[in-house]
Amino acid sequence: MGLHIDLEVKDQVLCIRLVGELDHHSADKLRSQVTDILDKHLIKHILLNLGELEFMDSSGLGVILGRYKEITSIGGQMVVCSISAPVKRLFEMSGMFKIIRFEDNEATALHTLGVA
Amino acid sequence: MGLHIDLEVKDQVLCIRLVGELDHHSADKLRSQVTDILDKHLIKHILLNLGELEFMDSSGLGVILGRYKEITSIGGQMVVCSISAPVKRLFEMSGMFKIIRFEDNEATALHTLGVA
Amino acid sequence: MRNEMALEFTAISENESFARVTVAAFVAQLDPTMDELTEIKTVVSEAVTNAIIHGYENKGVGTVYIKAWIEDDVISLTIKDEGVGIMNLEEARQPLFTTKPELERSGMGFTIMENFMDHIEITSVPNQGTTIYLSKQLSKNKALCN
Amino acid sequence: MRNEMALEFTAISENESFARVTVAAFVAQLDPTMDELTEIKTVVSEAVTNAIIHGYENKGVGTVYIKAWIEDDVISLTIKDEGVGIMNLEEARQPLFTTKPELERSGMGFTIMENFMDHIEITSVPNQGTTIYLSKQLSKNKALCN
Ligand SMILES: Nc1ncnc2c1ncn2[C@@H]1O[C@H](COP(=O)(O)OP(=O)(O)O)[C@@H](O)[C@H]1O
Ligand SMILES: Nc1ncnc2c1ncn2[C@@H]1O[C@H](COP(=O)(O)OP(=O)(O)O)[C@@H](O)[C@H]1O
Repeated sequence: MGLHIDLEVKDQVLCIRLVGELDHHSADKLRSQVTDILDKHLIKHILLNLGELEFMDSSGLGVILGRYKEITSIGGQMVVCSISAPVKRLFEMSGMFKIIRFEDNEATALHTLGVA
Repeated sequence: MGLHIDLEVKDQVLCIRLVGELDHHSADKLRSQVTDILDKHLIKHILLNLGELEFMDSSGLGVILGRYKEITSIGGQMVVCSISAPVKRLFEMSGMFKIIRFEDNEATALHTLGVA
Repeated sequence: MRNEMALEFTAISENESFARVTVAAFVAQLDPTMDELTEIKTVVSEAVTNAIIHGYENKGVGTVYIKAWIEDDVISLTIKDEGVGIMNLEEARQPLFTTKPELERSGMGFTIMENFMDHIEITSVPNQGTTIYLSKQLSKNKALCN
Repeated sequence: MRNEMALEFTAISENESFARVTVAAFVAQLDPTMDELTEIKTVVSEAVTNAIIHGYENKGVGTVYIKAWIEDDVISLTIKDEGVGIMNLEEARQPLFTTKPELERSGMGFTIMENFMDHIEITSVPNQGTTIYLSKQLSKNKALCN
């Protein structure tokens, strides 16, 4: 199965759409691909769409938190959207709802980041 | 996953439609359900539709051959239809094409058995 | 009916998903709900990942051992490594505690295991390894259409 | 990269599909074609079923042992039981030969294993058990879109 990572830049917002399974094995790939784009492009915010994510564990929490820190350290925001019930439970358990903003869908999320 | 067995009697033809996986574990269930119907109903022929069968091994060949013998021993025929490429290879390997009649789909198969 | 299995594999991250799928396929015969299956896959993922990155320090050598057995509607699991062991168990179990922040670990592994399973027991001996025992009673009132 | 796993489980028919799924999940990392995956699942099913019904005579006791390892694009497997063993190996390997026609066995198990894999070696000692060694080179020219 593995993880498929779809990356798109829209008006300085990096949209990350994850399909498949985010675990320790696939987290490395996600981190390096995102960090690479942040280095090369002018990115202000990150939108993370988890609508097609079928599995996630605490390694997923770690890599998401890592990207959250990366983008906030340069003054940006991270918004997560379309999360499934099981993934939601992990976010709740770890208190990530307190620091990361969640939106129902990508359109709303993009809107809050100033993309038309 | 397991095996789902759909049984329907049409004009003295027993239509068996298999969904899922036919192995040694599920073959028992197939044998007992079919034998049960042959005992209780007036059945002349058997139509076996394998269109939704996702896995089969040699235990499947055995139980199919067993039903073939059962129906031919009472003067009937067995027709098999809608087989996938992997299942076809098993039939070829075991020479079952020489004794059992195959048809592309259920309509044609029923037609050859005299059902309108 | 009692049924049991034992699985062992090389401690490399490629096997994390393999371990989840295997335990899930074994548990499938108890006809678990989707939620129960997700919980079991998640805790297997947590314990196996810990064995690989903490126990064997991500060196790509060593073996991870899983045992699983079912009896009535209870699934029991042990996940074992012969790695470095855990120095301070109480500290390790704290939510958000991790000794490897540089690897972007969240420190939530044990908290998730505790939350998703009914019982957890951790046995660890420094330089000898760690064994996690987990068990969970599955719900009995399944969908009638099964 | 070399990767290996070992699996053992109670010799009951419920575990036939579990064994197939587990080996398939292990082989998945070699990115096999659908046909290759079907072939491997089928041979595992044949050998495991034989261990359960012939080796352990369907008594529901005993353990089936599987080992699998991959190196380059070759998958190797052993499936072992500690059951009754095979009296006459040459006869057993004949297509359509079976000692259990009353169980509606087709006698095609070994023929399928030989056809679907590159190598097969059968070692059997009466009253001590049977080990089937199988190996297969997977194709390298995969779909480019992977
Ligand atoms: N199998 C293990 N071997 C050695 N140390 C371990 C093992 N499992 C967990 N630990 C220790 O316990 C800590 C907490 O584990 P956990 O809650 O899973 O969080 P994380 O894996 O994110 O660090 C780890 O950081 C590590 O120090
Ligand atoms: N693991 C085993 N232990 C003992 N006997 C076996 C084993 N596997 C195969 N055999 C013997 O070899 C014969 C042929 O096996 P196979 O070709 O798989 O056909 P089938 O399982 O349909 O009988 C079996 O009927 C049995 O007598």
